[in-house]
Amino acid sequence: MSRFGIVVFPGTWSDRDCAHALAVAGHPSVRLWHQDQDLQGVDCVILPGGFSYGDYLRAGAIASHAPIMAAVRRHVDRGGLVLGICNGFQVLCEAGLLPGALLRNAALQFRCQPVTLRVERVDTPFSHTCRAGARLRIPVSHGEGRYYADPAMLARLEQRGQVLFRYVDAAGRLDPEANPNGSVAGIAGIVNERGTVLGMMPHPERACEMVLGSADGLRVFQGIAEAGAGAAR
Amino acid sequence: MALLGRGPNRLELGMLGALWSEHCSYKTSRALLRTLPTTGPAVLQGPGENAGVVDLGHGLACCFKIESHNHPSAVEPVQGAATGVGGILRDIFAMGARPVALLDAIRFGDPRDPQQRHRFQRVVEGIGWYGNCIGVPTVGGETVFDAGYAQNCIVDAMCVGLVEPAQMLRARAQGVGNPVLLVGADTGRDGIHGATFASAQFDADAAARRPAVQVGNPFLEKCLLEACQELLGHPAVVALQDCGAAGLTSSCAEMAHRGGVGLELDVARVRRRERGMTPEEVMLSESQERMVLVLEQGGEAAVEAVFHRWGLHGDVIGRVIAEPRLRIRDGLEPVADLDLAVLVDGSPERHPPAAPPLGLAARLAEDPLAGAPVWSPLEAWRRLLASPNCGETRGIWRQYDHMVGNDTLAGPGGDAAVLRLRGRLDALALTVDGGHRSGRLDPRRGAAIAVAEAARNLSAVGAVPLALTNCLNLGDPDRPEGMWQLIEVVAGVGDAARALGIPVVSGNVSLYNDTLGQSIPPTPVVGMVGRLPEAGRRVGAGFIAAGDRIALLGPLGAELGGSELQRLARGTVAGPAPALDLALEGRVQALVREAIAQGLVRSAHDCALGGLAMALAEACLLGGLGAAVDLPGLAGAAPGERLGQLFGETQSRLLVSCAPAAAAALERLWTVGRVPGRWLGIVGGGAIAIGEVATIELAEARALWEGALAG
Amino acid sequence: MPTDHRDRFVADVVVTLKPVVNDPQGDVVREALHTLGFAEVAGVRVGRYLAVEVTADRATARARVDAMCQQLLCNGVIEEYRFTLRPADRSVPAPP
Amino acid sequence: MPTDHRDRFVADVVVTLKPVVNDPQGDVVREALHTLGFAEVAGVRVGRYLAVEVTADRATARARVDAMCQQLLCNGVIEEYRFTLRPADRSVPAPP
Ligand SMILES: Nc1ncnc2c1ncn2[C@@H]1O[C@H](COP(=O)(O)OP(=O)(O)O)[C@@H](O)[C@H]1O
Ligand SMILES: [Mg+2]
Repeated sequence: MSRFGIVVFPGTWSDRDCAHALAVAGHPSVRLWHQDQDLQGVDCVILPGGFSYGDYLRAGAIASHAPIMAAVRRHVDRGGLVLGICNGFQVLCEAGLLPGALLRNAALQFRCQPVTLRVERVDTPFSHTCRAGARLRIPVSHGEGRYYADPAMLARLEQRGQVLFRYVDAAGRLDPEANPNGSVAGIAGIVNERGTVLGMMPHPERACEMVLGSADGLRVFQGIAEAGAGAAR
Repeated sequence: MALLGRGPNRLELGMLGALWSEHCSYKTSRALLRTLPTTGPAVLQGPGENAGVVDLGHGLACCFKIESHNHPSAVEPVQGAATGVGGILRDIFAMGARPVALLDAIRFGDPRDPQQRHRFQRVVEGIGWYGNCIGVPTVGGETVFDAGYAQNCIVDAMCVGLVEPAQMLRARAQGVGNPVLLVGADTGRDGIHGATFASAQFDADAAARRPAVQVGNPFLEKCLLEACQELLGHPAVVALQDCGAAGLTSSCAEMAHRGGVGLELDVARVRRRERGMTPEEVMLSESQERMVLVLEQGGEAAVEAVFHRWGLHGDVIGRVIAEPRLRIRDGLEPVADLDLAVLVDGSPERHPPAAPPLGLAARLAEDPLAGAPVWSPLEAWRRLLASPNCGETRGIWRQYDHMVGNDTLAGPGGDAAVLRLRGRLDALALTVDGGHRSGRLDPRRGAAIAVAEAARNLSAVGAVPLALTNCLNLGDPDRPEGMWQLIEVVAGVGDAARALGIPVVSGNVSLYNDTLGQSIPPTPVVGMVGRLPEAGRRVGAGFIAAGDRIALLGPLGAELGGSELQRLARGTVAGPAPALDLALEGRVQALVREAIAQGLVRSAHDCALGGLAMALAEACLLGGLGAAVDLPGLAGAAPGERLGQLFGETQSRLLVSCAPAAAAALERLWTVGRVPGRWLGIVGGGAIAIGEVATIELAEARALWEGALAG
Repeated sequence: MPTDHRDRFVADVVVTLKPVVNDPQGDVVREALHTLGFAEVAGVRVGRYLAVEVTADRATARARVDAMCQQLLCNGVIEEYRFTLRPADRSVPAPP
Repeated sequence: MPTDHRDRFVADVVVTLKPVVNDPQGDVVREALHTLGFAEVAGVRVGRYLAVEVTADRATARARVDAMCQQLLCNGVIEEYRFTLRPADRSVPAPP
């Protein structure tokens, strides 16, 4: 059984939703306070959605310097798993734990809506419970989610297979209409080179119960839990 | 002056002026508001506190209120709207409740006018920004465009919270010697005289009198909210109050007055953002994101530690005293000393003369479509689908996070939002609705319709209305017509609330929505909370299966006075307001709730703007299914009568669909319930067809509907 | 001193909140800088910067950019603006 | 405690998107200016402006502000920055 830690910055709000989703999936979780440096021995750190420090300056910029992030960095160095969702993805990019940056949505508006994601790799701890090319229905909710990497960096990402999720249409094709924020190459989520750190703009924790519209997000959490259990063995 | 026993000084005058403003003292509306029904078995807290509270049973209560931010939003749409949301959130968490939902009611002039469009978009941006940032979902609202709001927009925000009754906080100062803590933002010169500003017309001097606009800080508010939640049940917390209009003056005065004690404050201890602020500026500043607490003596350190953890600082700025007075010092120097009874309750009630507008009788007697172009039913239908008032609102609410919290079972886009209650079978249903446009002809009827329609929206998802909050947006009461509207609107809210058994537990009055002598139409906005006995039984507004039978519950009718069709065709309001039989309304609503509870209907949608034909189109568009229906006598009716039957806004009606197998049971139910009901047709096909009279392809209808609000 | 016969200018426009308006963003950035050890930071105000490239002679450009600021770039209710002009082909200068 | 005003500087910092990064906001502003009749506008780029007040001598201030930009104020992946220093205006009082 994997232990999950959910980081709480003062402006974080999806910590509750993450804890709920994990509970639905049958996994306990602890909260990790932004000013602490102790990860309480968790196997996976979740950097949840929200507005960490009001998202002033740039989303995630101030949070990337919080004391807890030093501990998260060490956790990453040790090969520990990290899932950054929405604001958490922004924090990971700002902290340099993932490449690239997240810019204001191309439409210059906040977007809260369901999107369809295509799973690009199934050999990561986050996606091994999915079929290759599987489509997940998960909501986005953000104003600054336009993933950007310069051409060289993008080529490197593609070559190393670091793109895990892309926005696609119902048929699974890349389509600007299906891309809610104008991300380059339809990128919705990427992993680091080792495949241990995932940043994604969509909110899997909002898609864990059919009454809320979809349970596809559970796959991400289940995947982590099973991978963690595997590692422990 | 006689009340003071001496002449007030400048600071005291400023404080009295702010608290005696219409905005704070309700001096014009107070007597009228007393006539509203405010009690009921579920009411735990009626008007008089920061927000009303109703019991949901099993140790949970729902706390809610609506408030206007019209004037600030006219001056600065983004920040005005944002701080409106911030203000209503504080009202809710000041009661000890955790905010779980926001709703907004907004009104502007014609969106084809770039200026109006700009204001509308900026207001939506401001509402979204604050709610999204703080992490409270915006689950519903209402957007109306009408020339009557071109000069004065309406921006009303409603917040709903949940609280365990035992944890409920009240804003009552107690315990002589207890310290008063001010926490949150530093105090600046922003928003000074905001309350008096909101109590006056817009005119040439308004710009000069305009208070410095407040810039919202949802991040700070989030920290305040979390800290206040953490303090729930803390033995050191005696009272909690937000700092709203008239700032420290009103929060402190009201908290002391409710508790039957006094307060002594030292303005020198108030942390400031700017140098050189006078005691008057400190006492009247409306800087946002501040809360005032009364603590048990000795509890300061424990409470401040909680705030500190959230990055906030609190300062003890005064103490509770026995004498019922508000005493202000600046360091050692006394600067004000006012009797709280005078300050809070002393404003003389005003009863300005009231009279209906001239020529009203003649306008009521007009033919609603007199002089209007003769549109075919299909032409009228197309125009309605393309009207920004009937069109799809997704472009608005996809900018609002309506899902955060993982409890939104039904968000914006239906008749009422539905929020689940964790660990329970039942759910909360929420809606806001403004009055019918015919309220310009008959404000009393229009207000009653607002209440009836809100209740109908809740009933349409299967929820029983529990209580309501209201925001009465009106023009200058010093004009006889304005005062008449105020009297009539309050009477109308009362009529419907009493008849439908829905108590009024909180509210807000926004008068002086005028520019250069031009008033807004009377705009009573009703926010309502209902309880859905079984969340799993809720239905949506859209049809769900081809072959299902479509029925109309409620009367046929053809009333076009004040309708959207009339607005499009004539640009004016004339003719009689739609009738409202509140007894019938109650029966129709009870019937639809019963049908939903028994699982007989698969969709339900109220007939509102655009009448029966628009309700049918929406049910089709939301469900992605066509329909074929007919109305008795439609084909043979005269052209005007025909438009009335299709697009008239006759009240007390819902459009439902049911599986063929459930039809007989549904019919029995409406017979027993003494509700007029009739079968209209069948769900299915690629078009929406009304007899021989009008047929529109679903794809065409969708294009019009989805494009109605697009830039 | 550049001559006025050039016809392409860039206006470096800075729009800031009026001093009386609170600037939560500035406050948060100041706190963040303190946390990072920049104790010498006494205050931060955050604003918007716009580089507007116009095709016009200097005098016209000045008048037109001023009009743009008043009509669109600056929200006079809460903000104030200032700008300087530089020839478009010159390298990036100091902010105004 | 507060030093001599000669040791107080304001850094006018401008942070802009790198030229290769798309700036939809700038494009929208340009379009809006065109709509308003400012046909002479060839292009607009939008960035951030920060006025950072520091208590330090000029040389130290310069080095420190540069460090602030690199560590926090500017994200080098997408942005670039520049700044100038000016003595803090004594008439603008510091927050109490
Ligand atoms: N400003 C808004 N904010 C959020 N939701 C809105 C807003 N305006 C309209 N909506 C949503 O759009 C839908 C249609 O609104 P409306 O036509 O007023 O419905 P009804 O006539 O049933 O009251 C509702 O679900 C409402 O919640
Ligand atoms: Mg409705």
